[in-house]
Amino acid sequence: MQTFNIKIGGEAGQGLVSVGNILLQAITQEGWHLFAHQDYESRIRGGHNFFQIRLADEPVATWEHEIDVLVALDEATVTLGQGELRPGGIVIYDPDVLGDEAKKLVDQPNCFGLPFAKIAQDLGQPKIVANAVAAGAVWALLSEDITVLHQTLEAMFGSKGEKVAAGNQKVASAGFDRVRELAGSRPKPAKPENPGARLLLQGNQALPLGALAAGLKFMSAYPMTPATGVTEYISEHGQEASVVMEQAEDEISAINMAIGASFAGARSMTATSGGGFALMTEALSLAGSAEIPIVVINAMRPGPSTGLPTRTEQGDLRYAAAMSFGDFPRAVLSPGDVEEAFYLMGQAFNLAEEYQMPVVVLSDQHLADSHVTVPPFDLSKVEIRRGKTVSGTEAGPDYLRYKYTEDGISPRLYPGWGEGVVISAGDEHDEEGHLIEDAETRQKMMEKRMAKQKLVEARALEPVLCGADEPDAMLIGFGSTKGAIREAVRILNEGGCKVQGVHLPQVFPLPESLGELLQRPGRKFIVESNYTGQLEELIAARFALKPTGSIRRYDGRPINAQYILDKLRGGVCGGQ
Amino acid sequence: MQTFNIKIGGEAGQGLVSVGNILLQAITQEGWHLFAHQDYESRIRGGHNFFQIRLADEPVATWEHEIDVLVALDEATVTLGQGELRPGGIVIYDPDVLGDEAKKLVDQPNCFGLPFAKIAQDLGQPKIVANAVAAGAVWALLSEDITVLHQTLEAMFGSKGEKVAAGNQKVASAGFDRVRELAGSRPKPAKPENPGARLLLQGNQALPLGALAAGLKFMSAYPMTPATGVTEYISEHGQEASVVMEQAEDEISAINMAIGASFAGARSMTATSGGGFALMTEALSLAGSAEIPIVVINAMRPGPSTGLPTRTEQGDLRYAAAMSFGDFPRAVLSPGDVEEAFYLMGQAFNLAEEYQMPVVVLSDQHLADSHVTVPPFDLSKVEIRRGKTVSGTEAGPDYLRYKYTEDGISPRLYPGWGEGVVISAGDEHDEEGHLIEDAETRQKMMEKRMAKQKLVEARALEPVLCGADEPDAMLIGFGSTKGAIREAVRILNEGGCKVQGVHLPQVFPLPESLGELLQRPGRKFIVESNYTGQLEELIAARFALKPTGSIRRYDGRPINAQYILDKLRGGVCGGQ
Amino acid sequence: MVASKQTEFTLTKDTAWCPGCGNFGIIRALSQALEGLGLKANEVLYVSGIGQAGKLPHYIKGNVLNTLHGRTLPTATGAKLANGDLHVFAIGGDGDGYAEGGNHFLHAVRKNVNITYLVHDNQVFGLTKGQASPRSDQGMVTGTTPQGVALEAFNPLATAITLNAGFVARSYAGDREHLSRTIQAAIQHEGFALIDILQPCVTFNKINTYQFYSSRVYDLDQEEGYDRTDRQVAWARSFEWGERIPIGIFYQTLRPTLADHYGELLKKPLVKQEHDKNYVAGLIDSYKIG
Amino acid sequence: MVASKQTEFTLTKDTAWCPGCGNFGIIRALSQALEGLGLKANEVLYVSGIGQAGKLPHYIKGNVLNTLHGRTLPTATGAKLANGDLHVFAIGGDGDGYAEGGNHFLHAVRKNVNITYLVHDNQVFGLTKGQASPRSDQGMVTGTTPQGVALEAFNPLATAITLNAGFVARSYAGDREHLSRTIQAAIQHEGFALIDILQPCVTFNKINTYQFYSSRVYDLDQEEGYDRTDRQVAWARSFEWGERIPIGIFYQTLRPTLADHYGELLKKPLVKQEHDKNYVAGLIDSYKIG
Ligand SMILES: Cc1ncc(C[n+]2csc(CCOP(=O)(O)OP(=O)(O)O)c2C)c(N)n1
Ligand SMILES: Cc1ncc(C[n+]2csc(CCOP(=O)(O)OP(=O)(O)O)c2C)c(N)n1
Ligand code: SF4
Ligand code: SF4
Ligand SMILES: [Mg+2]
Ligand SMILES: [Mg+2]
Repeated sequence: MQTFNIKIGGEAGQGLVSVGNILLQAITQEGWHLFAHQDYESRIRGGHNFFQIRLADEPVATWEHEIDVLVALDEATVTLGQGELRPGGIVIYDPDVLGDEAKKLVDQPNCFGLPFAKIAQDLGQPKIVANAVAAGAVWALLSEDITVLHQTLEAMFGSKGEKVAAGNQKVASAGFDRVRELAGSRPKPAKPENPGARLLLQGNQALPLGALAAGLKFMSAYPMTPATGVTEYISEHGQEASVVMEQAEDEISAINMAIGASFAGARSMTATSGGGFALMTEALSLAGSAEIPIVVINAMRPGPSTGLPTRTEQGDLRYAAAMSFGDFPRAVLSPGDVEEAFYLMGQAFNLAEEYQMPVVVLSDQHLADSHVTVPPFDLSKVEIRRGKTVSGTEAGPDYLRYKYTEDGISPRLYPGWGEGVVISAGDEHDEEGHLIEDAETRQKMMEKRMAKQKLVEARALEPVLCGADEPDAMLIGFGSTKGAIREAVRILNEGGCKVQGVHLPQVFPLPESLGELLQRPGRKFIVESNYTGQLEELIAARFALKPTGSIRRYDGRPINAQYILDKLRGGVCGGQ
Repeated sequence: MQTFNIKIGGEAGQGLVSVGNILLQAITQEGWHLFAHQDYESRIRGGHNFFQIRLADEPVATWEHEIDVLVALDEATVTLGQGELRPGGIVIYDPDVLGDEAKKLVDQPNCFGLPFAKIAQDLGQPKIVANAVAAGAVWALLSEDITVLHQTLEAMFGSKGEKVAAGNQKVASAGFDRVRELAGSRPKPAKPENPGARLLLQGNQALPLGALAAGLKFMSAYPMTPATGVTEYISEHGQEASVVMEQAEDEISAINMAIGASFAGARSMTATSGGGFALMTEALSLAGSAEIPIVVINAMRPGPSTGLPTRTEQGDLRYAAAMSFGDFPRAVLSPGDVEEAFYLMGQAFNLAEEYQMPVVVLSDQHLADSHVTVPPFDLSKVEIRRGKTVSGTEAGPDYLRYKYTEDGISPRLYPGWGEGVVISAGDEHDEEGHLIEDAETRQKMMEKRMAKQKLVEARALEPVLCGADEPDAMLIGFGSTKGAIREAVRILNEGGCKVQGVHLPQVFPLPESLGELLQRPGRKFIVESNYTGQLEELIAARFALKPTGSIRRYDGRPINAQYILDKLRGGVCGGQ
Repeated sequence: MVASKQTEFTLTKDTAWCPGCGNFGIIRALSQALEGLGLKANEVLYVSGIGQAGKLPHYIKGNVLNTLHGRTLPTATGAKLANGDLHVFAIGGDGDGYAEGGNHFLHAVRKNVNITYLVHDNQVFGLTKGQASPRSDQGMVTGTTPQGVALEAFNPLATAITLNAGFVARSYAGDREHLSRTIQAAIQHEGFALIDILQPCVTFNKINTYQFYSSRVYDLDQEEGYDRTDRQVAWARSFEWGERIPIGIFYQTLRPTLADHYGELLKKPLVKQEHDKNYVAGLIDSYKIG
Repeated sequence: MVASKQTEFTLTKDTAWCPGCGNFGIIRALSQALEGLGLKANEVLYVSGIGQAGKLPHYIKGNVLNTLHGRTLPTATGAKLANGDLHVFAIGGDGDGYAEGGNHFLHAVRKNVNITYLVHDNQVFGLTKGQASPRSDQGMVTGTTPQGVALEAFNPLATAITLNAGFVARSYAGDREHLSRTIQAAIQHEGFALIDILQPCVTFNKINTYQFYSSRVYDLDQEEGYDRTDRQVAWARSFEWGERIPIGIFYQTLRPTLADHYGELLKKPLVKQEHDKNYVAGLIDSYKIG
């Protein structure tokens, strides 16, 4: 695989997301695969942020430390980014924003100064169009031909009028020409032979899209980074997709509204992050007791408490698995990438409705905000299974909401859809749904509910494997480390090791087959973005097995393949 | 050990708690040890409730199924209670409340009818004094002499005026005489030789008393069964004990008020049950990040959701250990009986303040509501350790709230106590307390905080052992199963088995020594009141060990020794 | 079918309430109101909180969602948005609604969803044995306020009026006709309707008894010249609490409901709408490149 | 010592706010108010929520407790009850205070603890990038309300007055003198004091700008005949929001604070009181038998 990395750094509000987005579109259009991630501070203006794009001749799913092109919209990018530059890497900077110290740093043959804003203004364009100058400058290092970039600008800005699009194109050309002038002709990154159609999108688009594909009808939420993207997505498309998305006064209201809607028969969800999730857990217990389906997206960020609101971590796993007080059926899913995010949302709703229980989907900032090119989603693969429901006629006048059944699943009637009435309760209840006090009914009702959990466990989503079949070592992870593990496995295997990657799209309950995998010979390493090894703990709790080693990160930054390899330091095969 | 069991059953509002309390006092005064538990419905009037007293010639800490005296204030007690009667057991019932069916049931030589209300009224007393008739009736089976009962009534009702006390005594005598007449002279239960002074109290008194002994200064809470007793206790004594107890509008407010007070330097706590605890968890994460000591009593009841509000369970263990989102230091304690409840509260505050973190104390309805006689508490054993604090002078003007230290504990200054200012944050922060974004500080601050957890783990409270030293089998439990396990162990060992009981006063983090115990030869049984085996899971998560067998109960009723023995069915030693 | 209509909302005999509790008056009035309007049990949804009040739906026929303490309003809001054909009630105590659920109260009023909110206002936490609620009178001694309640009692009517609720009423559990009439008016009101119901708790509230109320309440609807569309007058009147205590509809005004805001989308109950796969396919296509 | 006094509350240069943000006006006014009263930084405690507003305490000197989104008021209440010697501020945004924290707002007002509550009212959720807050104008288009905000804006002043708050004011980030003066009055008021501060968010709120306010605000304190002790007048005036927008102290009245209710107990700061082991020994003894 050949890759090429572009990092654009600047202050919030300087438009680096805009530069990034232009490039993402154009790069994809030109035929590459790409993975792009973002790093930003919890503020609206200022600070130091970056947007990093990795393009490749094969599908990619993680990022690299080393950079080929550094685009500096601010001084900090120059100061902080230099060390990441690959030998021969190029810096494109705006000389107008650098102080004397930084100017010294860029006094090198591979560094090219382009006063982005000035170039735009000299061409009679507003300052904001400087973004297109930067995009054009980068483009000169990617392609000999600016056509695709021009097309992209037309597509992106055409709706704002011809003049805007033309202005962007003009300044992009200026940036393009200027870099060709300064940097001369250089070899360009390799392209895939036949990339075919790809979707370019991020986790926070794939998740809500997956929900819409799965027939979402109702959402209620309270904004919280990094889940807000999901909420705003459904807000934007709700009206046309026949979905009610109602902003709540707080997360408690959000989940309870969604539970009310779900009880009434609407596929419902909410989305939040750690603190908001905590506020929702009481209602998860209600959903467990009253057997009301509900899907909650918890997009993780580094805790505890407010922590680092715009960074990434996988520190809520233990808490999501414990979920709430008391014992009740539940599942926790953990999509590893954008594609899986789309399809797992459908699975989440099916699980929630088939077992009439809460399902948590663990996302995180890295998955939420990263853009990637993926094969087009196949809607025909999205099956909508609403579980055991009954029509009003089938239910009859004496419908029992919590009828004892062999599998513990009681047929669901929506209130108002039949002659019978639907009585649901968070208090302990009898088959009808009325409150009880006696030990016998309590025990039977607990057993009825928990029978469902056995089924959920039996059909838990299987681990997704890659690499060697009979490995000497295994790298095991969940959620957004999937791509990093996959790449580390590939590199190790290319280096002659026999390593297998194990990604867990479902972390609770864990699939039985994971236990079997873990019992095979070979070293086991658990890779996760948290301090205490929460996945490790869940695995030990279930299978009473401890891994050989642990690879953890908890500084708020995403794990990539290099991070894993560095931590392994050869210990994975051969060596120690 | 010789025991004798009295069960008083009736509707809510009929005064069975009052009969129970009179008897508890008198029985203790007369010199017995006792254990008494309650079973009541989630309603204020009606239903079927009972109050069961077990008296013994040795200290007792659990209840028995079989009953020696059944006192029926309502019909249901006769219908439901008959099966529990020991051969030769006696029923005292009120004929005026029985229907024809029930009357047939009591048409037996061991059943004695006493129209409690009528007797009281005939003696010119108000109906409510009928309770004393019942108490007198029971007393006739316990003692030849009514003096102590009379003294008790005097002590209990003297403050309401001489006439009230005398009235009670008069009707008690009537009940006493009547039963002696009907039942004749019978052997009385054995008494301890030298019982000495004992305290008679329940968990919901020992816990707040322990908090007061430990120097509690501030409490805020929102009522929730079975934690309300703690809250009302502190409300009642707060003013005189120099404690502010402020009722909050909800649990979120309760814990945040307590955190605010703790930050300001006051030893603070709150108390709640499952649902309220869920609402508090977000703030527990804040306490973890901002390093603010806080103690939360979670008095468990059967969940999920509202469940059975007045019954018992240990189903919040997993959730309490997971506690909240993100990784942060914490401890979870689980007092096994009234005496331990008192002393553990002190430990909880010391842990919270020494490690500047949240500590959860898991109580449950069975512990909260059960009365027991215990040796007098020794205040000199209650040490108040407020941890690393600094005076204003020591702190100086440049005080750093989150100073990096070797053990991770930063000296604590109370705001306003010195020239320096105290800056605390739930957002990730630097040593000073100001917000940060960089990976390095984040990592260092995480490591600083989590260094404390290592210490907490290293000094985790040791398991409390009983029974055989080199056992063939072990019964392991936490919280209110302590007495049941202890008694089961005694019975098994008396029967020739070599069994050890292991009670865990601290369930998170678990003490290292538990792992060593579990690695010894012999069978291991984990006893707990929940469906999924939450303690079992925590043990597996920590030590990667699974027990031989599990004894669980989840019908809302407390485990006792007989329940354990029945489930073991000889499997513990010999046999299979 | 008169016979069946009369028994559509018959009550369960066996309740967990204390004899004499004001809740009996409320449930009877509710049953009467529903039968009077000729509703069917399966068209009605009671969303209940936790408390003595929250037990009501278990003693009358209809769909029931027994939720959490304090969470009736968001849950009822979600259910109503999902199926506008249901007549949705939120039912809870004063603790449920004004303590634990205070925030939802503020915002449910603002959202103006077409539901009827019945607050059994016994001025204590009944189920947990009599602690002070936000509605307790100043000075009332309870288990958590041995020195007496320090705070001024919360005024739900004035608060709802301040938030421009469309239907703000008070009624009394001891006056079945008035309560039943008021419930019917609330059901017929398009939008959020609050009825704060004075409910004697014979066990824990020895101040606000039947006797206390019976001599004090008077019907606003019968006050000459009282204009229930005048917000300021309504606000001021809601503070009258002494020798005379007004009951009736304090304030009524019509505002667009939340469903109106959703326009076409909610013209048909959401739950009865088909899933539009084509729209999703189009969205997916919008990300396609190459 | 004039010099030291003047620099007690100097501000940090480097903030995370957007250039031109109304928060700068607020922090300058706060600093001026505190210096004007001659307070010391270590006597002041800022309890902050999460949001752009909640960052304020990190840019000015004093004790800080940065809490959770929406939880400033209970936390500040606890801190003040524990140490009455501290001057306690609760500081947060309109989302923090009126959305997530709505229930605490109701009950903190009722509790009447002696704290000053500053709400940076920019009528949006700033930190999460501009979604609607309870204070957003009807019709405002945001990321969560693409069809425009459906709900009537929440009126914090009217609500506080309804709850009989002792000090209810509005000020404007663009008028430093007015704001500084109002903050001083709030600090000097014995009891809970609310200042809702109109704060332009130059990034996300294109409606309620400096320009919008500067031409509209007028000072109530300078209105002849305005009687800030008349609750009903204050309530009615608080709804004025159009060509003219009043700022100033709308309502002021003295009520016993919560600390007063605790009487002797809180005469001395709780944190400075000794632990009374004898009392506990006596309690233990009360359970002793035999
Ligand atoms: C989250 C939560 N907190 C507390 C409780 C305990 N609880 C149950 S009912 C109740 C108060 C009941 O008062 P109210 O709502 O006025 O109803 P009432 O019983 O008076 O009708 C409380 C505090 C609970 N079930 N859940
Ligand atoms: C429990 C919880 N929910 C949501 C968030 C995300 N969040 C942070 S700030 C904020 C809103 C900010 O609006 P406001 O309080 O008005 O402050 P502003 O930024 O406008 O000053 C939200 C929703 C959070 N941190 N915690
Ligand atoms: S406690 Fe009060 S509210 Fe509850 S049932 Fe009894 S009388 Fe009614
Ligand atoms: S987003 Fe708005 S409120 Fe936040 S700092 Fe910028 S201008 Fe101020
Ligand atoms: Mg009540
Ligand atoms: Mg705001």
